[in-house]
Amino acid sequence: MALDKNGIAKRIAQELKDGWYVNLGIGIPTLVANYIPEGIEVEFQSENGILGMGPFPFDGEEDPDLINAGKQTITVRNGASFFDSATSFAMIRGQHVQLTVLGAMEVSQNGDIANWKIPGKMVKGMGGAMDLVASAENIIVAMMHSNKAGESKILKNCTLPLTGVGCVKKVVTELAVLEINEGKFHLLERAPGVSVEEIISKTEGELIVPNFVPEMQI
Amino acid sequence: MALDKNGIAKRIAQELKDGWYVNLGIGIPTLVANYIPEGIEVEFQSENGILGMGPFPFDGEEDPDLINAGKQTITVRNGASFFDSATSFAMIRGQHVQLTVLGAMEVSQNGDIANWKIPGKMVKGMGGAMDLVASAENIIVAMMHSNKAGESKILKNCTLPLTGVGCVKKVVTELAVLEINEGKFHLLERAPGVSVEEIISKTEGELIVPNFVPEMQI
Amino acid sequence: MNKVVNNPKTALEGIQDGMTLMVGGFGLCGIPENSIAQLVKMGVKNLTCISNNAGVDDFGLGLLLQGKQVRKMISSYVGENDEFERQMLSGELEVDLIPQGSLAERCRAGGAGIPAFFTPAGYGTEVAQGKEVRIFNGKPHILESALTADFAIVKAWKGDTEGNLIYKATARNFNPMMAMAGKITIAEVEELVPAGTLDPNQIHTPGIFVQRIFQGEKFEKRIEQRTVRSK
Amino acid sequence: MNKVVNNPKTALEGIQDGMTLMVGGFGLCGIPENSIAQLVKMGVKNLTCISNNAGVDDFGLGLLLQGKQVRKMISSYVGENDEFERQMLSGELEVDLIPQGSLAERCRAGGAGIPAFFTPAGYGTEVAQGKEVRIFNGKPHILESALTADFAIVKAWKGDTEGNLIYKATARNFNPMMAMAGKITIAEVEELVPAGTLDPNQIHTPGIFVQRIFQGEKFEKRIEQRTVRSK
Repeated sequence: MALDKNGIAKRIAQELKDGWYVNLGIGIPTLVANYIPEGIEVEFQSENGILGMGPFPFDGEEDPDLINAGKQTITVRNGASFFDSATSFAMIRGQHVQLTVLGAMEVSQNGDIANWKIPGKMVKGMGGAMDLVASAENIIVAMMHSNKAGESKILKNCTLPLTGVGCVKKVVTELAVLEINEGKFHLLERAPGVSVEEIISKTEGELIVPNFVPEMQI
Repeated sequence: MALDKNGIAKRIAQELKDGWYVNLGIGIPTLVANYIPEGIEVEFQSENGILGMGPFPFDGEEDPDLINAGKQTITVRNGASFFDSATSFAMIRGQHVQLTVLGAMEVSQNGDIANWKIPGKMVKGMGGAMDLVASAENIIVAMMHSNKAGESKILKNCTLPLTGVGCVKKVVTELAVLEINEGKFHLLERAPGVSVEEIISKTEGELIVPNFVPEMQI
Repeated sequence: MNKVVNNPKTALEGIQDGMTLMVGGFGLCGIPENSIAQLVKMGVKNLTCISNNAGVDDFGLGLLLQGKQVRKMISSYVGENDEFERQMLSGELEVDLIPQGSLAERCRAGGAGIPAFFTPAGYGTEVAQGKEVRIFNGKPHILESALTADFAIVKAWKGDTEGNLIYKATARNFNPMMAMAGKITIAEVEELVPAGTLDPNQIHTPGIFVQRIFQGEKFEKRIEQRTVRSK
Repeated sequence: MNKVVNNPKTALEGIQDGMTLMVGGFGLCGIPENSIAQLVKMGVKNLTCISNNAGVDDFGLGLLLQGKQVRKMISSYVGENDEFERQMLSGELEVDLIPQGSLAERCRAGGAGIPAFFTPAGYGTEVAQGKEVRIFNGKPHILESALTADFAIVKAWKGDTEGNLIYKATARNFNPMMAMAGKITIAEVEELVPAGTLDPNQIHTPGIFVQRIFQGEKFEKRIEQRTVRSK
């Protein structure tokens, strides 16, 4: 059965490694923080200027001066720090953040990503996404395999204006875990009960399928 | 009579304007702080990372963590701040410091300055001098008119390796106040009792001398 | 070196039609509320505003948009604002979208006397159009230029009479770099204290970057995305 | 995310002959004394040291020079050191002199992922030799590149177990930028406290830039130019 958003987040959380600093985008990526594996310590960075984000505050304890890049009220953990946005992107551009998780509208087989603009629609801006994708050594995209019209978002070439080129290494969708390597998607895992055929049929980009494709363990 | 070092500093101090942030180099420039005119408030920046330097500490009150760019122990005034050296040079390069006073081995009539290197001698380095001279809108050089061999240091062209080009606006020596303008030195004032003839004879660079050259008022 | 002015009116003197303003804040967090209210009162028009966001319809820079005071926005993200959308689609409002990190760094560069720098952000996208591309360490970068402004308006938590500023939590965001990049920088603070009160070790923005400072009368501090968990 | 190591020996593990080290401090102020002592003990050779100064004959980086452990110094000012002079004049020691502001900014750039930037400092001097020159706003600038290091060794006043650092007074100097630019950054602190003890608002170097931290056993804090006035 295809995963729900929490399932995608849970699967991505398995990629976390002890001691990593992690930047989570808005949407599904935010949910990753709920599924940190036991025994692992990671610290969350938000690009407006905080390291060491904690959970959302209890009702009545919100501080308008303390928000994340999604403008949500948050709290801090012990060991947190605040800094200006230039320093924040120094961390990102300087590759001090070990993992970036973000959503996408389209991903192509050479790792291009489009997630900020749809021609003809109101453009809200790229925010920090272009900085993040251009710099992160390790990017995981959390997204749905197809759009609402049923068209694949896992493509040979992106059709939408790009956010970054050749930067995505891994994609986790409701159906599969894909790795991008040498200009092709590689099917690493399938969601529990999802067939390889379904994944192939919903993937427009070139997909390498090994003989055995394990089910995700989540 | 030619000025002594304190006299040069005193004359330069007359150039200070209320509200200015000022960077003073090592040597004669440091003495300028002793002669701030009445009713004027200026704040001293030191490029290692402090704004709002106060006087030297009383004996026994030195703090090894609190020094100026000359590595001397100092104190702070109310309203002081500490910052890293990148921010310090952001202030300098970004022209937030209104006046820089520094020493020189040679100055040329187009405003070039040489003050860091003598070929054949041990080179100690330029420190912050190249950043200061390249960026300051307002540079006053405090120097002796001639070197120990009696040769003019106020030249047509510098002979020593340069610290910066076309940046010096004003020079105060033991003999005169000179302005640099359109590739020439202009004699503005002479030290009390010093003759225009002496200044002319000791100036190798092209010197414009007006009919009347007032004495410095110090 | 006293930089205190008594009120927003005096603080914003000299801001004129057609000028470029930097305005601190991220979303509605850490924005100079009192100064924005004064800009509305002054009715200055044709402004170019450099600000990471454009407020919401009825708060923050959205108030200037309502009054059609802004000709051009230079931002990284401008969602959550219907009037903005209307003016942009109708062509009344020009919008220059810049990656957030490049925006922050370009402001810092403007304040630090660095006219241009290379960054990988935006390479291969429309942001790179017309910009020089150069490979460093095998990776393409684009050349981005410094941003400065006629006035920068920032908001801090505490400030002293000499213009030294301390921000609170994530309300720091773009304020420090914009304070550096304004030809004239105006700071509004929640608490104005005498020089010597703040620890010199803890100053976020040294007073050299601030020309005018005042204590804001009132701060609404509206929350854009109130998010809580249950006890 | 505990980054505490027990002693300088463990902290400096992995530093090898021929590596590039950044070492914080200005003169003898804010230098990592305990780590330098450990480098002497380790006897690593052929080092390239990026540090604003080179210490004095018998303290600071001068100790490494005494042991002929340094092959190349990258600094802005290297006076006050006879052994340095001797090695430099004899050609044993290579020296790369860089304007102080460019050195600070090049370290920051290295840490911030900015491979190169333009600065006016050094234009028209030998520092500009071989460097690209470009005019901005009518003024010539030279292109300077980022600096990074295999290890950066910095010294702070207080630090917590997650590597967050606070410096004291002008002992801050080059330490924050070097902390950013080290592939591995080692911090020695006067006082090591549990995470949560330091105010998140007052951290000078966020822990993300620090990989290892330890409390120094003893700090001599020698003064180079003791200057006093009489009461």
